[in-house]
Amino acid sequence: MNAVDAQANAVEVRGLNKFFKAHHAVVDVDFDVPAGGSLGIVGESGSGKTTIARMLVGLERPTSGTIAVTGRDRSRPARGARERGRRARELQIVFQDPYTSLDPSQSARAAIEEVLRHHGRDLSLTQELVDQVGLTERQASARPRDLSGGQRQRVAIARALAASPKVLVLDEAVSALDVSIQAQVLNLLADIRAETGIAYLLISHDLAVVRQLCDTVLVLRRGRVVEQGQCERVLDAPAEDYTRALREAVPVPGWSVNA
Amino acid sequence: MNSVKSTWKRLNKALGRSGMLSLAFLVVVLLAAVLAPLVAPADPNQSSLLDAYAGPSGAHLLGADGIGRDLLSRLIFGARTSLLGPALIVGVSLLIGIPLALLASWYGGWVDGVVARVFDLVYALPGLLLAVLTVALFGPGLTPAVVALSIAYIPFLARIVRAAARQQRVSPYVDALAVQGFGMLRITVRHILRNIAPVVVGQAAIAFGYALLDLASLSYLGLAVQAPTPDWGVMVSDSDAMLKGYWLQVLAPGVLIVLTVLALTVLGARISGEKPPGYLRRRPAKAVAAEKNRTTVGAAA
Amino acid sequence: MGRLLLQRLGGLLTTLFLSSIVIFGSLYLAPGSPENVIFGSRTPTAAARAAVRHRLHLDQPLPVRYWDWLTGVLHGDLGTSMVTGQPVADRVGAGLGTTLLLVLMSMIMVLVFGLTMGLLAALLPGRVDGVVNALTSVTVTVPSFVASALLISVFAVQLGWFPASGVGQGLGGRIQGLVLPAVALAVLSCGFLARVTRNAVRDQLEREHVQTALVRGLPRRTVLRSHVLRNALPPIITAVGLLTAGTFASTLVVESAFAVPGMGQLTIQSVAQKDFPVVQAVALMLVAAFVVCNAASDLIQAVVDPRLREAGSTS
Amino acid sequence: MRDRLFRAALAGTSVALLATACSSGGAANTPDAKSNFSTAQVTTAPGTKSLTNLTWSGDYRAPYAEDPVKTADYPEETILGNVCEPLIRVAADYSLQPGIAKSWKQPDSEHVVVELDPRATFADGKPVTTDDVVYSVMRNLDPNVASNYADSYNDLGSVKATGPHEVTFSLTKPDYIFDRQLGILGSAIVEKAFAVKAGANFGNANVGVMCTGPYTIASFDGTNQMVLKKNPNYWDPSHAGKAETVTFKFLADPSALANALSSGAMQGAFDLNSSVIPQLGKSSAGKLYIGAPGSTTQNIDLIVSNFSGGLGDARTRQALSMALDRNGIAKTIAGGAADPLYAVAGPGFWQSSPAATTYKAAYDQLAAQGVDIAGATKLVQAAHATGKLVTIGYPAGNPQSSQLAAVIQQTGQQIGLDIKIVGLPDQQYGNLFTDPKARAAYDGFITINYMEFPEAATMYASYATKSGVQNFNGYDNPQVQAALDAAQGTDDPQARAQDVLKAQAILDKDLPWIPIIAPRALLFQSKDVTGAPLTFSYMDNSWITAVGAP
Amino acid sequence: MTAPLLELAGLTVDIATEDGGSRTLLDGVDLTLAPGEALGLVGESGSGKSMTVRAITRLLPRTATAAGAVRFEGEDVLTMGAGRLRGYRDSGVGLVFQDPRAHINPTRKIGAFLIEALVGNRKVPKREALARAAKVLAEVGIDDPQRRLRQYPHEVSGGMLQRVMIASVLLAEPRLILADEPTTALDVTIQREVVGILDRLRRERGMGMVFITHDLDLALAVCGRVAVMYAGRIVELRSADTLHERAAHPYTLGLLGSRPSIDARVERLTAIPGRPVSAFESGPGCAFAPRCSFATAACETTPPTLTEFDGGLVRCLRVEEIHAARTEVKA
Repeated sequence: MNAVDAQANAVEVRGLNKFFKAHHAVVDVDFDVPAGGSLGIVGESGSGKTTIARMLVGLERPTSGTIAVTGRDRSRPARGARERGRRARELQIVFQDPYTSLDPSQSARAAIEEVLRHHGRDLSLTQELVDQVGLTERQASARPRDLSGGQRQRVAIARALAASPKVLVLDEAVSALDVSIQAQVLNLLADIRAETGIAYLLISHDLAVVRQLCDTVLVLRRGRVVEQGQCERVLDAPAEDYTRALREAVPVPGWSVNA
Repeated sequence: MNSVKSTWKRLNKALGRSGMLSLAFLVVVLLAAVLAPLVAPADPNQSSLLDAYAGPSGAHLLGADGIGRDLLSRLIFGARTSLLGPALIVGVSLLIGIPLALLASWYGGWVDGVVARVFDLVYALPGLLLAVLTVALFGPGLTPAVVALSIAYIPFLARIVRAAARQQRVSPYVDALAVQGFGMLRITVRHILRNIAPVVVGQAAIAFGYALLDLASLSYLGLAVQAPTPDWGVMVSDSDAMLKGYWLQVLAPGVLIVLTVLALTVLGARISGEKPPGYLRRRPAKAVAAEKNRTTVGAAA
Repeated sequence: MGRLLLQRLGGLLTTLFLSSIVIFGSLYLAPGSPENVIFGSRTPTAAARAAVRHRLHLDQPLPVRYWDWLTGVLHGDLGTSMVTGQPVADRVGAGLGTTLLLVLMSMIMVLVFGLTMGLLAALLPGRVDGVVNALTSVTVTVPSFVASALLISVFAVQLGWFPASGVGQGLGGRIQGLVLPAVALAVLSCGFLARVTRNAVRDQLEREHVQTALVRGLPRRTVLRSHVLRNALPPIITAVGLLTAGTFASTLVVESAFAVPGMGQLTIQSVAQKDFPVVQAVALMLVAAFVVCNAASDLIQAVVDPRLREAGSTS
Repeated sequence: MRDRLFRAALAGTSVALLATACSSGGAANTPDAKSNFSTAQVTTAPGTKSLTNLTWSGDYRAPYAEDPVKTADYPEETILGNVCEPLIRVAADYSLQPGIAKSWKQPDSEHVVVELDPRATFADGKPVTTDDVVYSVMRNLDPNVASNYADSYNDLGSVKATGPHEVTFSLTKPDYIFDRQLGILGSAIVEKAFAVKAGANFGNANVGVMCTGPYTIASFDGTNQMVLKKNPNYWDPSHAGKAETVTFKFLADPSALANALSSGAMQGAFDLNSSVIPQLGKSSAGKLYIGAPGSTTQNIDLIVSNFSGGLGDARTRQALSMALDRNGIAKTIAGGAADPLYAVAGPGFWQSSPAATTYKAAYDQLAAQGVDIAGATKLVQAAHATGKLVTIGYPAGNPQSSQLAAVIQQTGQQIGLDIKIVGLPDQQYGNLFTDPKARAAYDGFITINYMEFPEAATMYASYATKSGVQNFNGYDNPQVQAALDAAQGTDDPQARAQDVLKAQAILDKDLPWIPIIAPRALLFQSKDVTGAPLTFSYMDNSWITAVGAP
Repeated sequence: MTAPLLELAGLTVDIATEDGGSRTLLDGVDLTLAPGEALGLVGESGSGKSMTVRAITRLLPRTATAAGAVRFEGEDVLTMGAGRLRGYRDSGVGLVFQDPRAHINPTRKIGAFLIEALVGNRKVPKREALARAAKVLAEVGIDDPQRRLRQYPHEVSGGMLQRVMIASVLLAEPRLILADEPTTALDVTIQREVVGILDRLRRERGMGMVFITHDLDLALAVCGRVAVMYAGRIVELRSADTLHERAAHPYTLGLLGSRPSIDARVERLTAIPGRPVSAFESGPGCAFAPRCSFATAACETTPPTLTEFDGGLVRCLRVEEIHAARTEVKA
């Protein structure tokens, strides 16, 4: 395992709010992701989970509240290329749609190399990353349009890892994949975390996926935190009605449609 | 050798038969224009009154015009002015339009609003009218006509570039690059521009064709290229020949204009890979695009 | 809907206002002076020139003249032609009817032939589509002046069916005289509209909601009418709006080619004569025609497609 | 299919000049000699029957104004003479005939006395008074009017009523050609009371004019057509119009005009473009008439705009002139409706003169010189001008001018001159005539010139004397000046011819203008009308009165 | 046993490609559906489940050709005349699509969409049709149906629109409902409501249903029998209550192992290697062989057939051996 200070939080979010015109998308959200930990944010559409992810990576600006990653504040937009680069090396993101999250004109290898070069890292790491996410030689040199959804998502993960971030935000990163592929990627993500000690912040609507990948979970509804805690506790013994409703809506063996 | 072959194959596949034919035709026209002094059988301005309206013969392959100038040579040299003007127009409007469109699409918000408003305003002035007014200002000539049409074509191309860039801009890969710490300039130039290049090149080819038409119309009206400079538009305006029944004098340049524009539009549509002609996409069906649900990946083959 | 209407109207007025400043300003900043036309080739005495400049108000500062012009326009007075001394409205009015008739005739042809060809191509894939496609590929590249030359040589000079130039007396004579110019204007637009129609209808035919309608057992005719054609309208309307506006601009060329005494010819003539009040009025009317066509097409689209009704839905 | 859309509005430079006169006393009230044109050459068969309407070409654009003196170009000069008669009438053969001026005489070289016809009335029935005549003449000198004919009266000392029907013009210089100025639109008589009341709006389309002519303006839309109406109370029944109304239409495009004529939509036209000759020659709707050589004063020349450039050496100019294939140009570019021109004041300026034989003898000698490329090349070499750049401007909108420019360029090449031709838009081209700075960029420019009346002395004086309005290059030769001064002060046509020819001989060597061709009058009349003149006399004159049904 | 409501026999669909060739999308699909029965069709991308639905309604792409038979109440849909086809589509079958926003004409009001078929095909007076529509809207759990009838599709939420879509199908009172991933685009809580409504009304009205989904657990909850498809073929068909225990095909087993569970975290998901393929991509033998950990050389070359096994139908050459091995491990 990696020598990460278990005490330090990889991500600390306090009093986060986001308004879009009159719409209050994120309301007073607080959470931590411990270094090397894994937090799942669950919610239905419109719950504000993706907005939180975008604020974390700096694609949206919080209306109020603070975001700190590895102890450094990033609630204000980065000034200058240096700061942008540093933030990039702290936290990366993998998006949902593998078909649009890669530059269609760039091969996996080129995309990874571009990032490595940008962060001044050794280009020989490319092969390492390609191997780490389980891409073949041929796949690594192919354009995205010649890859399947799962392969593309592996490329996206490799590209994010190329910055060697401490935290990886997974924004519905497996929900668009076929079931059999989803399992592969989930296993891959678990392996990576085990190898590198990277912290995950998984945004998902799928409780089962969260349970599989995360230690802690945060349930979000209409921008507010409903419930937060260890996965086992929250999912097995929900304290809130909403969490219970969510959980019961998931079809499982013996599940009845007319609740 | 192999790579030449494969490039050829790829080109063939991308452009299709009509596209390849168009390309071939345009290459011939372009070569004729560039090499005009070498390929033209005679000096396009050399007149000999004895040959006035001479029919096609060994001396004049397509015959001669009203003051005995070789028609073929005038057509060949005419390709120069006829192509140069549109090239300038497209070049200038791309040079100004692309940065504006990229800025607007990158920043969105009020920047986009202002740029779009300005485009709308210029777009409200018909290019031909703008050109006629410019001519009223500076007098006829290629330069004022080119300047006016360049201005008129900026929104024409910039709107398309903006829409295409906007589509890229909202693509997660751009967000991913931004999260990687890449700056706006690098992302727009190295990624967005590269990805919309086919659209830009294709639409530029189509715009080239339409600029050629507009410029030829102006030359026809006597407002752009001036006689006796050989130019296709000017040659079509030779009412003298028409009245006297020498149709070839008028029809040959007319047909060349039509064929060149046809080739350009076909090629442009092929390159940009779109079905409806892009110049019509005044407002991309935004509502429809936005409504289109994100389909689950791989829902059906 | 009401808000959209207001918004479009506001945009229209803004565009006209800004255009008027641009046109007015640029015309008067131009080198050369309008009074030269009146003096012809002779060099007038300084006194004579000054007198004429005073009479034409050319000795006043530009903003003053613009203000005078603007207040005049707001009172319905478009000014006085510098060359003939007539009210501009009279000069413009004389040609306006002819040009409107010409554009109307041309657009009727465009609608009839363009829509028919486009629909045929869309609904009959294969050979018909191929033929129409080939035809429209060519016609969209035929500029109106080349079309004019061809039409005159065939239908006026060779066959003598229509006058090659000018228009006759009365509505009948005017229509007969305008047939060829209208065709010359319509050639390019027909192809254009046919292609847009074809693609729009094709696009709708492939839409899922059309499958829904089909899978509900609705007759093909009904599906075509109330789903395919109806939903294909917006791009077609945009095209018609653009083409109408473009046709107004093309009258500059075609009216010259056929010596049609309309606005286009008046524009070219007035530009040559530097008769600025007339140029200003005609140019603004062309701009207005452009803007009105575009605004109208937006509004009609909003009627067809409820999603466009919220103001500001387009940018 | 268009061309003269932008026809150089200024290409036809109308010239009306003062001339001096000597003191050979009492002149005749009728032309002193008959014209040398045969009747068949000057006019078509006179119309005999009346017409309800006549539709005629008003030339390439609508008149700028109805005021007879405001603008002088083909449209105004073709139409307005029928509405506003000049003091003296001009016949088809250019002879001066009594009109409002019943008679006129020149008691000495500096006075012209005009006797008004007491019958003369304006269209509103009011009689023409000496006051109206004085006012009308003096308008030309009023800067507020900005008359285009102001130059005609540059040397007018005064004009006064010297009797109930008598007006006396006092000149500041001797001039026996002054009576010609009374036959052009500058001396068109307008009603003073009406003009004063109308003020600056006099002649505007919506205010109109008040004149004495056989026709009045019924309507004018400023752009497309002007309708004239017969004046029912015209004061001179012998000169009354035959057509009840006359509709003038303005078509810029020669082919449009040709089509209108051959389809019968229009019944007649002057000033046709030579390109329509083949079409109209075949037309069954009417007949195309080509005037005799010298039937107009129009002359197409290359004006040398400065003597310091490529055309600075007279030998270069002579060489270019020698090398020009005038016959070929006349045949090809002008479609045979023009004649080679060997002196700027060619037959059109003296054909009708009693001294025509004298002029012709000298002219034939010039014509006999022929084309001599070898000689010209040598001259160019002698002038050390081989390879020199010569820039020539021409009106771009006019295809004939561009063709001519191309031929001149080609000719220059043959004799070793590097000629660059520049097509100029109207405005710029027009500036060449008014702005010395604009001219400075060119060594020469092509012009289509005309004068309202045929007088060689006046034509030469216009460009070869120091005060000539068309002296664009500063040409100054005392001998020419003296000869032309003498000609203007000479009453006897023969003696005047001698003086003119003296000047012409020098000008043929100095060549400040290089003559090229002289277009003939072109007229088309439909089968149902006849009577229009075949000379340039339609300009400024009430020519419609002769037109009627055959 | 009553005559089947729907019967697919050897249904094969090929689609012509641009280069003149053709690609197989469905390869010999056999299925029967009894009246009032609900059948689940489960598979990943390329499995051909959506194409099956399209074939049942004869809503195939222009360049596609179908072989075999699709019999609805004994009549072959693929050879019906135009009139019969319209009648079948009007009252025989109803189709609920995944994406209601794309499948409902956005330019017309919801009311117009709902009554269109009633007024157009059955000449029901407009007023009455609207009344019926309002009633059905209420049945699918929509408040204030009168107001909804006057709204445009873009003015309501996705869940609401899917209910409208279901209402439109119910209005036609068909004997068969085809539901093509009807809840995939919806949130889980909404999914539950919508599936509940669909299931309840189907039962009440005794309609047959083919329910297509990629979510095996959802299919099991809604349907009596479930067919698992892979590469254009049915690989296993089994009753829903026994599938979890008795699943025999390696692919079905893989699917079951791939899904993480909400109840417990497993150390490692038993992922199937490789990616799902389409029928035209598969080799001459078993299409799943390249991804199958049990595959032998024979699997690569010999196409397995759908055969009876342990109370279901399974398309696997080694089904017996695998079953034996698994029972051994379990024991």
